[in-house]
Amino acid sequence: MEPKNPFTKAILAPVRKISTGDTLLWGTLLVLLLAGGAAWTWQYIEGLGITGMNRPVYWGVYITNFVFFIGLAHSGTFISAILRIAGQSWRAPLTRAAEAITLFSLPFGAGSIIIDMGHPERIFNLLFYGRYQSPILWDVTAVSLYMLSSIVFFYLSLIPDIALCRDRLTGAPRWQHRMYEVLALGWNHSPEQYRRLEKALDGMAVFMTMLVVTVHTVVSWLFGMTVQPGWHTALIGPFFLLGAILSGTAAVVIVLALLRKAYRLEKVLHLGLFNSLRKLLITFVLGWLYMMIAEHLTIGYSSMTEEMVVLTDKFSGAYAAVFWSMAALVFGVPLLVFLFKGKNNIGWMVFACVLINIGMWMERYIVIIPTEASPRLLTVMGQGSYLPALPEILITVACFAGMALLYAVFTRFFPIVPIWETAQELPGHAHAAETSPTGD
Amino acid sequence: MPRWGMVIDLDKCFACQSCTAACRMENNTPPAGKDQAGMGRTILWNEVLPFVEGEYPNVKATLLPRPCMHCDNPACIKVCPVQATYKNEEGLVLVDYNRCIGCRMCTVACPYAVRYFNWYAPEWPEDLKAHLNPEPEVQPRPKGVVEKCTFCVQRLRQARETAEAEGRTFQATDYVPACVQTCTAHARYFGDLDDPDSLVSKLAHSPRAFRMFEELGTQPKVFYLKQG
Amino acid sequence: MDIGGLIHAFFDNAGPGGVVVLLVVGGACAIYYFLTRWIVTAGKDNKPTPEEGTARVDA
Amino acid sequence: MTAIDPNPQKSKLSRRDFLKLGATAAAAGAGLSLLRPTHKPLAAQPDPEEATVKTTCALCPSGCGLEVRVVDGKAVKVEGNPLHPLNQGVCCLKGQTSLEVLYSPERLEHPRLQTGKRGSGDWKELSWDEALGLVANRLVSLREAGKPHSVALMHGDLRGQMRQVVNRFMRAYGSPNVISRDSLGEGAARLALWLSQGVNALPVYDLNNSNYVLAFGGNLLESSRNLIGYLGAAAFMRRGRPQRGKLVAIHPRLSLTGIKADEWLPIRPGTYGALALGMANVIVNSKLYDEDFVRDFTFGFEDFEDAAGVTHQGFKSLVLETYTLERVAAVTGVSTDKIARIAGEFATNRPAVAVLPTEPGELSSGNALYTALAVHALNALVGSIDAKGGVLLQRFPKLAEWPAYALDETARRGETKERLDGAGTQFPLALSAYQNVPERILAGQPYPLEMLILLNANPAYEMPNGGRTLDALSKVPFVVSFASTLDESAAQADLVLPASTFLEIWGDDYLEGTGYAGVSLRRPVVEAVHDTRNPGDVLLDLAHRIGDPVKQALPWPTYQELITNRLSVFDWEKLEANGNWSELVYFNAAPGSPAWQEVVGRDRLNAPKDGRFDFFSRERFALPGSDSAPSAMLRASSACLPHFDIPATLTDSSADALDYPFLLVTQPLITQSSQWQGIVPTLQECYGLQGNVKWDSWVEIGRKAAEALGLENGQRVWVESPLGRVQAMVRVYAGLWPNAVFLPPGQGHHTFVRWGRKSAEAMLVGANPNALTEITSEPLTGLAVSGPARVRVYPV
Repeated sequence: MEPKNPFTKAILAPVRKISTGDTLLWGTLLVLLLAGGAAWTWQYIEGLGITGMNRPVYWGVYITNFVFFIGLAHSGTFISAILRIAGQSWRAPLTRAAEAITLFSLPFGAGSIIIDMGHPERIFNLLFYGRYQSPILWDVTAVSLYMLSSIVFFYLSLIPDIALCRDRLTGAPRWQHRMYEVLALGWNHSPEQYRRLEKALDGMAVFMTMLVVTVHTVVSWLFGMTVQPGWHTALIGPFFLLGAILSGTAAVVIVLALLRKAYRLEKVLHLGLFNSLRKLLITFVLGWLYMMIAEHLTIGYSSMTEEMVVLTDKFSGAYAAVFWSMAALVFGVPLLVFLFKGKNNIGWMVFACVLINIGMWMERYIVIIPTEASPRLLTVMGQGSYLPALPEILITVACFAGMALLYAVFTRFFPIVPIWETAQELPGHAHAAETSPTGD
Repeated sequence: MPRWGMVIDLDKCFACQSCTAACRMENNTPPAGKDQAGMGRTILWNEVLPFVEGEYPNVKATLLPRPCMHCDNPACIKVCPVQATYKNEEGLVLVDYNRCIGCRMCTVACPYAVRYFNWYAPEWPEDLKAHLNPEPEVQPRPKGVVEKCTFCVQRLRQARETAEAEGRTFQATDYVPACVQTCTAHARYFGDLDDPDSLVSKLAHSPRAFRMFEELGTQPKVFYLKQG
Repeated sequence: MDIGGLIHAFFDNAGPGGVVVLLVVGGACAIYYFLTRWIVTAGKDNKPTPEEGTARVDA
Repeated sequence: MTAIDPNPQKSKLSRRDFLKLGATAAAAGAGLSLLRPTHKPLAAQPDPEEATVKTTCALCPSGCGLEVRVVDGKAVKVEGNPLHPLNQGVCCLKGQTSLEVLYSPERLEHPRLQTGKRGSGDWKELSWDEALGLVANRLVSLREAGKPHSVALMHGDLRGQMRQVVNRFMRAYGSPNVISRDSLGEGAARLALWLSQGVNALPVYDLNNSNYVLAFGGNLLESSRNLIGYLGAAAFMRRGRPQRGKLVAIHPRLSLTGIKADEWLPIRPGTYGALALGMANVIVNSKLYDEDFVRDFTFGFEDFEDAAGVTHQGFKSLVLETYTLERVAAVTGVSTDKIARIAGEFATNRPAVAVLPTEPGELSSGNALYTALAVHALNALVGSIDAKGGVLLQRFPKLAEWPAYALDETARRGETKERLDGAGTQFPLALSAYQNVPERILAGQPYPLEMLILLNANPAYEMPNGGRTLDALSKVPFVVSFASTLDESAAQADLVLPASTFLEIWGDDYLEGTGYAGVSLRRPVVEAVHDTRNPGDVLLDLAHRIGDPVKQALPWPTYQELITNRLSVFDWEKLEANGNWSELVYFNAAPGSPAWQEVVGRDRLNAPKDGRFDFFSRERFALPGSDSAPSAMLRASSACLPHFDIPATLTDSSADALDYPFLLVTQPLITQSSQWQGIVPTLQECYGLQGNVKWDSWVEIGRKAAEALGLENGQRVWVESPLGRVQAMVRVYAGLWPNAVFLPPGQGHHTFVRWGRKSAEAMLVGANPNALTEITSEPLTGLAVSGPARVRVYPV
């Protein structure tokens, strides 16, 4: 007995329909990804010297990417885990789309660290000689656990739908069908399976929520544990976390709009979802603003010498342009859009969310670079400066391209809207889908 | 075991940068070249840092020679994920170049900016390789690892070997780093901070003595004596 | 037993960190494996097998 | 040999403790770390052959003792020789980086002949025999043609016996033209000492015992002769004795000396003389001078009447009448109360000493001699002539006799010829006028030059004069250079005879700068790296090829034998063991004592050797008159006293002042190696300390001026004078006289080697400030006049 969902066909429709457009898109993304791979190979052979990093700016866009992608990854966990715990059942249609962002951005987040290493082949030294006082070990623990848990969380909720694919998409090529068979793990839609699945997911949701807080806090501690001005603040953890959730949620909006458009899922991914997300985003943007003010007011009010150097750099110095456009992109413009234009308007929402994500990338940049450029000892010696070099740009582009590629390919092989979670009735018991898709 | 420490008298230091050059020649740090130097990638373990403040004609300039502080509580060691940087029992903060993964967290964490990253494999024009110090501890480092001042740990070993060969007990005064030996104004002192009779431990407690960023709690073992 | 020394040794030595990472990730792998098995096997007793499932395909 | 142990015993133990106590799983994981080697095993090394060789540095005029560690025939580290009285075991950064000179890939490896047009770069490598045959043939045929005087030798720094070797060579050959670079730099100090103190020597300053040091110029602690000695002494003055001395640096720019001094006194460029005379005014006016000394041991303090019955103004009334505080303050830009305070401090904190700058660019404002006289007069006012804590004089040891030689007819004729540079004729007081050579060559005066030998000399770089030096070089039919690298002048030479570096040769050095007599031995540390030779050996070889009387003057087959012979008066074993020999007997003489005659008046030619320091230079007064224009003013009494004329470039009303608003200041840096600057990477990477500039030139400019011009730190600008323009990077620097800009000297050389991965091969490192300056000569002294040039600054 399958879950009863009136949209099963619509949801399964995009699967397997690989169009010329898809091939072109995948090809383009693949080329970008390979270009990044080539750049990394080049970097591996020559050394990190080919990047724009220097002394004192030892960390550049790779670490920015790391923080950004890990932040982006919080979308999925937030939408499915936190809202699951909170009983927000409207989130059901977008859980998988959101979790997929998590799944596909995490490798590029974690990978950025490896790309940033001077000796990537020594990565296993972390296991052989791991030293737990280092925040990097915390990161490795948290991020790898997070990545693993995300995969499991994602996969568990995918199993029933894989089973559906297995059952329904008999016309698929042999290998693909075989893939469904294997991945479905013999799922047979028994009520007990669904009961246990729900139970497991509920349980994991709590764990994932804890992880999401941990992971981004730990990421921020990479910076916060050093005594460098601008970083050494207890607020850096919550600040990073909130930023992560904001950029993740904004990314969900972008992805949803794209899916809706590209795969004609207007009925399933209805406007109501965007309106709900809009309210969330308004909250997060304001929350982010709060963090921003709390952080900079504390620093600015106390006016400690070395902290002020960094703060001045951001407010009116070399990084003022980036800082203030970041503030406008993350907070100013999006808030106005959400308040006055976003309601019932997906175009404006996407616009604002794109701005937020550009802005959040810049925010990561502006947290990391100015502090490095003005370390305690070298301030009087002249500003450190940093501009990403070609390999860094290529690799950054490749990270985004890779993430998009994985996403695009995934949606052609698996239903991106969870069929069973949005079903009106599940085998064995009625699904509590009060806000089942209505398509207003 | 001695606890090695250094005292630099800023009143006697005339910022001649001989320490900088001696360090390079002793420890085989490669010339960066114009391009890399322009990016701030010069590797000079023992830099003299300029601080120029004030406006003409009331200008205050401080020229601060800065070796590794060999902190008792080093920020770099805390953050190293693989213990590639570690403090030995004589208090020297060292780097295992064969273990370092090149994450540069230590370079970011060190408030004294003493740690240098090998952005490229070190290079010398072929002829110039002749002058490289042959001691095993200072063989040119591979690309992608962090390096820093070691208080010339190879000299410590050499001094011990010499003492052994000469059949006498090794004394703290047998060993000084290259920068101390070459210091043109005899502004640097080196020795055992745990020995209350040593010159360094006396000077380290002089009223003129201070340590850089004492407030950070890193407990540097390099002391400065105030100018004037 | 010197607890402080033990904690110090844990944080301050090369090795334990890697062990923790391995334990955490390995442990999670095991837990997730059993969790997945627990969920999936719920249908194995009296419910149709996967092969049977494929037979009932919606046209 | 053991490697670094990355897992110290202690942490291993504690890890084991942990394992014992901890979970078995932990043990399994940590066990992995024990299995893996923590470092690659080091290649087994056979015991290398190791030696420590003592020698003497030659990278700056000081000549410190070095100890070079040689492993397997390669020099691997340089330290100071602890037994050397000059540096006492320490070593400066130039000495440290001398191995980068020795093994420089920029060095020329064989003699080479320029086969194409000069400057074309078409070189053919020759054997030494061919090359020396070529030179000898030319020398012999010129000599046979009766034109030995048409050969000139321009030299820079020469060490120990080399000065005599060069002089004997040229004299016996028959040429008066040994032209020293002194006129660019220390010539002024030397001349001032001769005209006032009657000794043709450079002053030595006893900073160890001085209580008050007035350093005129920025180079006392950065680039002075005997720099290392002065650094140690300055440190001792502060921290080595109960009473701390005070050091005041007087310079338009806040140099390292200024930064480290107790006080920096910014002054308008080119006006040291006025300030010194203004201070003299204060000291005389307040009767703070050493009255006994001035009365008993000086001449010309009071007005006096000469033998002819003419009344001459003395120093006292000159400074009181002419150098009033207000006037001096207006000229120098130093406030009256500052002048008065510093002068008062100077006169009341004896022993005090006023230090003369000796480096190029410091005194060359067209009033070098009188500025030097004015500064040195301060020393006499406080009785610091050959006194503890004052100015001392260098003593020289007596060495084995030179062999006698007889000049033949050709040589005698040559000796009487006018010098090429006009020293002694065009410039009556000059010993040499290096910078005048190109002009004279171009003018064909006093006779056409047939052959020019460059020894440690690079005139094309030192005084480009808008390309005229190159023109002059190309006008000489045959130019031979002893350059070690293809420097700017060698590139224009016909033949380059590459010199070995000081680490590959035999030689010696006097312990100049210490005051007492002594020599320091230079010996090969390693075998010659390339097919190069000691210029001393080359000259001896040439002497043999030319034959008598040159061979008679220099009979030794090798320079090593020359050195061992000359130094044979010492216990050779000790000399070798210590690297030097010195006689610590003389320190300073009591005024009027027999030794006093050695330090005052010794070298006077026409003035009485009466043991008196001349405020009024009797030597100058007695200068034989001639009909030439300068000598008319020679006898004017004001010309015999220190005085100050405002250099033409300083008058802001000059036509140039509007177009070129800035005065260009330069000052040698400690990170600068005059001969090797282009090729020593480590010096380049320490180059500009205050501005953190490496591998480049920078132009320092005051904040107000920078703001007015809209210039920012790091921006590239042109610095332009009427003579030319150079590019540099802007460094806004607070420590600079407001309308001055500073360009560091020493840069602007080509390197032909790739340094680092991305740097270009064959790049020009920085810019040569000499290219902005018209270098002329002072009419009387032949000293170089090079500034301050007027420049303007604008963005590229």
